[in-house]
Amino acid sequence: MTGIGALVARDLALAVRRRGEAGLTLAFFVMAAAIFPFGVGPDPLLLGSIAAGVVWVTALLASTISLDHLFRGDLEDGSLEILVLDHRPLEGVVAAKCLAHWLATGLPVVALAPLMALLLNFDMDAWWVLVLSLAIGTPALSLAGSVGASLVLGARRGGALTGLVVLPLCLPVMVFGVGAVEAALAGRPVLPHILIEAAILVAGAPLALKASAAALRIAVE
Amino acid sequence: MTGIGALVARDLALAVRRRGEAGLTLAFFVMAAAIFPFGVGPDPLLLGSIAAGVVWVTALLASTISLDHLFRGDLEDGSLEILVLDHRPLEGVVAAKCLAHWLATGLPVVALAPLMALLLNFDMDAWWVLVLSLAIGTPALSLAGSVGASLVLGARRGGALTGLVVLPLCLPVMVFGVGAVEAALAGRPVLPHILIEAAILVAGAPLALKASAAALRIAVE
Amino acid sequence: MAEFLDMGGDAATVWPAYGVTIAVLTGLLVASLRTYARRRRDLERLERTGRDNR
Amino acid sequence: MPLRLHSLASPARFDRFARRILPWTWVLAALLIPCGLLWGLAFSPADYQQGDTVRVMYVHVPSAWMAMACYALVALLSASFLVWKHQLAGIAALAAAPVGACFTATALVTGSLWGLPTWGTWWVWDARLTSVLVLFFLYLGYIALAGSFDDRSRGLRAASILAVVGVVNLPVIKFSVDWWNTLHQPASVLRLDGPAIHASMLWPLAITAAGFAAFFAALLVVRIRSELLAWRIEALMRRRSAGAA
Amino acid sequence: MAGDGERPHLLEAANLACERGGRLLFEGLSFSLPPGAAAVVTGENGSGKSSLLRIVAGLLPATEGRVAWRGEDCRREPGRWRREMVFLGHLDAVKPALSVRENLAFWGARDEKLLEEMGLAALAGLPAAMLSAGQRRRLALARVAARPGGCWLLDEPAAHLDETSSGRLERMIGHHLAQGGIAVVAAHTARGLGDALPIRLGPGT
Amino acid sequence: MAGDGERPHLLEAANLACERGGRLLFEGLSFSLPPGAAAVVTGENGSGKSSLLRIVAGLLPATEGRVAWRGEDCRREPGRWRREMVFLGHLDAVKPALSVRENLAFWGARDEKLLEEMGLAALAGLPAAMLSAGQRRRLALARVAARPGGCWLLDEPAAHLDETSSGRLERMIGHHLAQGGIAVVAAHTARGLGDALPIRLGPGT
Ligand code: HEM
Ligand SMILES: Nc1ncnc2c1ncn2[C@@H]1O[C@H](COP(=O)(O)OP(=O)(O)OP(=O)(O)O)[C@@H](O)[C@H]1O
Ligand SMILES: Nc1ncnc2c1ncn2[C@@H]1O[C@H](COP(=O)(O)OP(=O)(O)OP(=O)(O)O)[C@@H](O)[C@H]1O
Ligand SMILES: [Mg+2]
Ligand SMILES: [Mg+2]
Repeated sequence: MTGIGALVARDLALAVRRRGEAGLTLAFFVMAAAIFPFGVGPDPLLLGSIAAGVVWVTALLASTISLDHLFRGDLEDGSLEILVLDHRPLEGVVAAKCLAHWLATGLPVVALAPLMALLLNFDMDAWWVLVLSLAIGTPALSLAGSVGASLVLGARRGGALTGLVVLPLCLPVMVFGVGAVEAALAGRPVLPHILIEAAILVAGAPLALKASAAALRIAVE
Repeated sequence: MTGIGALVARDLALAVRRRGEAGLTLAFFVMAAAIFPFGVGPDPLLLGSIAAGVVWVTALLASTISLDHLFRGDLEDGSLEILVLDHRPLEGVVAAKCLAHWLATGLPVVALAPLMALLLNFDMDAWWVLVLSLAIGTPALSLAGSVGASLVLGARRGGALTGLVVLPLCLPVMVFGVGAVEAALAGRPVLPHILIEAAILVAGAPLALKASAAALRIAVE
Repeated sequence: MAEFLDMGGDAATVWPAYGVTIAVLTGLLVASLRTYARRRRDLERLERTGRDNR
Repeated sequence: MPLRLHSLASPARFDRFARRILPWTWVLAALLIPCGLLWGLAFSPADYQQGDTVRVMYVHVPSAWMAMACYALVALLSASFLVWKHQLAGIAALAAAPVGACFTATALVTGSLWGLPTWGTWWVWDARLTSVLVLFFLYLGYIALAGSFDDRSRGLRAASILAVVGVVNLPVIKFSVDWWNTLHQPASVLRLDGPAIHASMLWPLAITAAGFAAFFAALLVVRIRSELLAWRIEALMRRRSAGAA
Repeated sequence: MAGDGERPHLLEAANLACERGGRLLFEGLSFSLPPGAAAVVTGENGSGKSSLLRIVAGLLPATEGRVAWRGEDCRREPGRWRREMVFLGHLDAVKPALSVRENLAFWGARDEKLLEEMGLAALAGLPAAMLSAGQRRRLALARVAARPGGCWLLDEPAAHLDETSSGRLERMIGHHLAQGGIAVVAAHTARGLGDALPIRLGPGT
Repeated sequence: MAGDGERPHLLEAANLACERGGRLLFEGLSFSLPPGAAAVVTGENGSGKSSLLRIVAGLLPATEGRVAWRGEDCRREPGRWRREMVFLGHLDAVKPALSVRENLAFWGARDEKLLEEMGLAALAGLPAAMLSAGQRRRLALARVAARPGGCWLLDEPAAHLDETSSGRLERMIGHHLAQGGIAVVAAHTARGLGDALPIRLGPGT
């Protein structure tokens, strides 16, 4: 397992080069946040009550946007073949990619969440729950996304197909993430939701990595 | 200008050829919209009040998710060089690409908007405003997207700027689009918003085409 | 009989529900059987014409 | 593993098995479905609250069960295809998915129809309803993915992975009524402590459900055969056109 | 630059210079080609063969000098200039999702004879994603073959080709030249283009 | 399959068959290589050279037959098997956003000597997007050169290379073989690999 660290470091170095992705995610996030208050109107109560949902949904959609990048560059420049043939497990490569994807799409969302919450007039006592639920949930979104991205890699085309494949996989995480925030707002215990969310992440991660790796092997055939 | 028709036809053929793509895109929209209730809860009133935002954000998502494809494939397989060298103006090529992009991502949203509005309990008296605002706004999103997509190609090191370029281009369109719907719901006159939206599209289109074409020329150098 | 058809005033709910279900399932059945028959014909034709060149 | 032509050319054991059970399943389906539906339509009691609309239950609930059971089966078959490389399992999953999608569609439509008189609207974004919708999309995604590869066997493998991973949604559907305050009915038949509805309703329900299951089995066999033919035809055509070179 | 006797020169490059990445690849490069003539550009890796072709094609602005086609500066009259100019770079410009036949149609080449000439007839219905490297290169060449008579700019056209297909390439260029077209070909050997004007570029990296 | 006299064979391929797109590319193909030996795979376009290399690498499942490295089936022991296996396909696996030096580091090759051997020292700091076709191929070769001694699978390694660099490639392979490595090289000519085991594949398309 000694090589995995090097693997992660390498993918991160590459990701840092691609700050554009983070820019796009942020832009999408900001735009979505700017658009919602319109429909709901200035009513702070109403706005606050949907804030968590809006932030979560936006995080989910933002992470889907850059999924098509995740492996396609590697496939097209031939790197994927080499990565598949690496003596270190392919799952490690996938994990590194997911981490890079999370850093570009998940982390900015987590970091921006308090600000969004403030803008959307969210009950500020519960903001840490929102941040916590996002911090646990967004890595899971990246993992689910990597499954979808790798599955459509060998297909004739991505785009809508990626979205169609990925969104159902993301649903459970989001459900419990939002659940935690809602529990906090209603004064109910938050822990059960957070624990389930964490459990999904922990149990789902190996599955997602395995599935992605298998899909990548199919893609390079 | 006789060749431009052929150009458009060709790009459309490439886009349409992928059978089932349209159906897939429609399914993707409903799926994306179905995510929202999980986030903000099932309250029909609440959903109705954010319906316009949901539809618009979904439109934005659909348009951005396939933006990276718009020219990157052409750049990497070498087609872009050939397109730049075509005797017909490059702006025509860009227009054809944008049209194809819009047909694949914008048109389905416009077509589906009434159904989504119905499902999301939107005030049905205003549905035509929603459709109209989308019909004018989504082409603008495609055009703005093409500027962003072509700019990243030229930027050597990934370009942190795409998102920041696309953001100011898209935001006004979305703001006036949603604004029109809001005005309709509040019984205020719709026309000013729609007119401004249309003005952005009409004034922006040639600008966007020129900018994209210039960026593409730089990208193939 | 009319009473039965009326379904206690809920005819508009009950009959379409049964109708849709039966329609979808028979549709699927017919489609599956027809594809099956078509493919059998195709394969037979393919095997009759031309030998296998390998 | 690329699909070997000869391994498909004579899935003899499947054929023998199919020949044996097919007549039975057709007969069962032809008997049970009309019987259950007629019972439900004409001879079961109307509900004291819902009146005659309750009769929708006899199509809605079996459809919903089949929708979920079918997905579970698709996932199971896909898993065994991936793990043991059992080609037939993968093809069976591919054959079963459209049937499951149809059951999901009928569950959605009948549920919507039922919703109008009982909830006053034919659609709410309640967790149960939405998660069934998501199940429908999962089926669509599986079918679309399998069909969008140039090479059938690669498409099948990719789609199988999706089917297995997509299982995470089944618990969400099943327990959505418990996790959220939904409009939708909580489980009253499939409960740990036994069914909680009256026998006069349980019987037609059970008979229709059994009939649906038999119908599904029969249809599945036909569709698997058909799918096998499609693979052989394609392989033959490929070889023909390549041989012509 | 004047013509070669009575035949007017179609392509004239005068005093070209190219600087890339801070390195001067070539300067003072002039050549001109009458109808039916070919030039073969050789040189080490990084000597600027591709850069020269891209300058002639108008993809890359020259650091200095000008290129004229039928006596007109290429920068001034892009429309007329480009109609007769066919460029084939290192990349094949092949769409993997389209079949071989559809790929040709995509570039406006619908003639079935092209497929035969390039030995692609048996592969016509195959998605281009399934082609081998040499088959894909042949598909790219078929696109070029569809537009004979103008100015062909071919960058290592024989890359990945086997003997048979190299022969096809030679015939294809010969046919083009016979129709009065001109060709500028970048290659590592001048083989098969014996009587072409040799352009040797400076040291590479 | 037994060894060649006393030297045990490192790579053994037995009875390989490959069917792609409905066409049987080859069948009953067996060969084995002792340490220090090379094989050169030739054949027309579409004859299956790349497919064979991908099968040996473990990227593509063979339709039939098996490949063993140091006596172990490659499918069973992927970890050990792969550590010594180096694959270079038609694509260069070069990241355009990284510099030449960073590209090598990306694949775990940090030795500055590699840059020199492949004539890349002057280009080390350049973004790989700025490389010419041959320079990019050299970068890909430098990645391979960083791991001598195992099994090299090279698909047209000399594509786009000039004379000087072809010489570098030959030296590099010679050095590798001298260290007891083995190499399977797909190429259109057996040039520079005179005493390698020739594997000639059937007709192409
Ligand atoms: C589109 C709308 C609907 C959908 C998607 C839907 C979906 C489902 C599903 C998936 C089940 C199986 C649950 C399980 O086995 O645990 C189910 C069962 C059931 N549904 Fe619906 N349903 C809908 C509307 C309705 C309506 C309007 C009613 C009536 C008020 C209703 C009454 C029932 C009943 C009584 C059951 C049986 C529960 C049990 O005994 O386990 N459903 N539905
Ligand atoms: N986009 C670019 N930006 C800056 N410099 C470049 C760019 N592309 C190429 N160069 C540099 O220009 C020089 C010439 O490149 P060019 O591609 O013309 O070489 P070439 O003669 O075609 O070589 P090869 O035989 O390898 O194809 C190289 O040294 C390369 O580093
Ligand atoms: N992904 C694929 N799916 C189906 N068939 C393929 C695929 N890739 C290649 N083929 C087919 O397999 C045959 C052999 O391809 P391969 O790439 O092995 O040839 P090659 O000998 O390397 O040719 P070249 O000299 O052109 O590189 C070709 O006829 C090709 O059409
Ligand atoms: Mg070059
Ligand atoms: Mg090859």
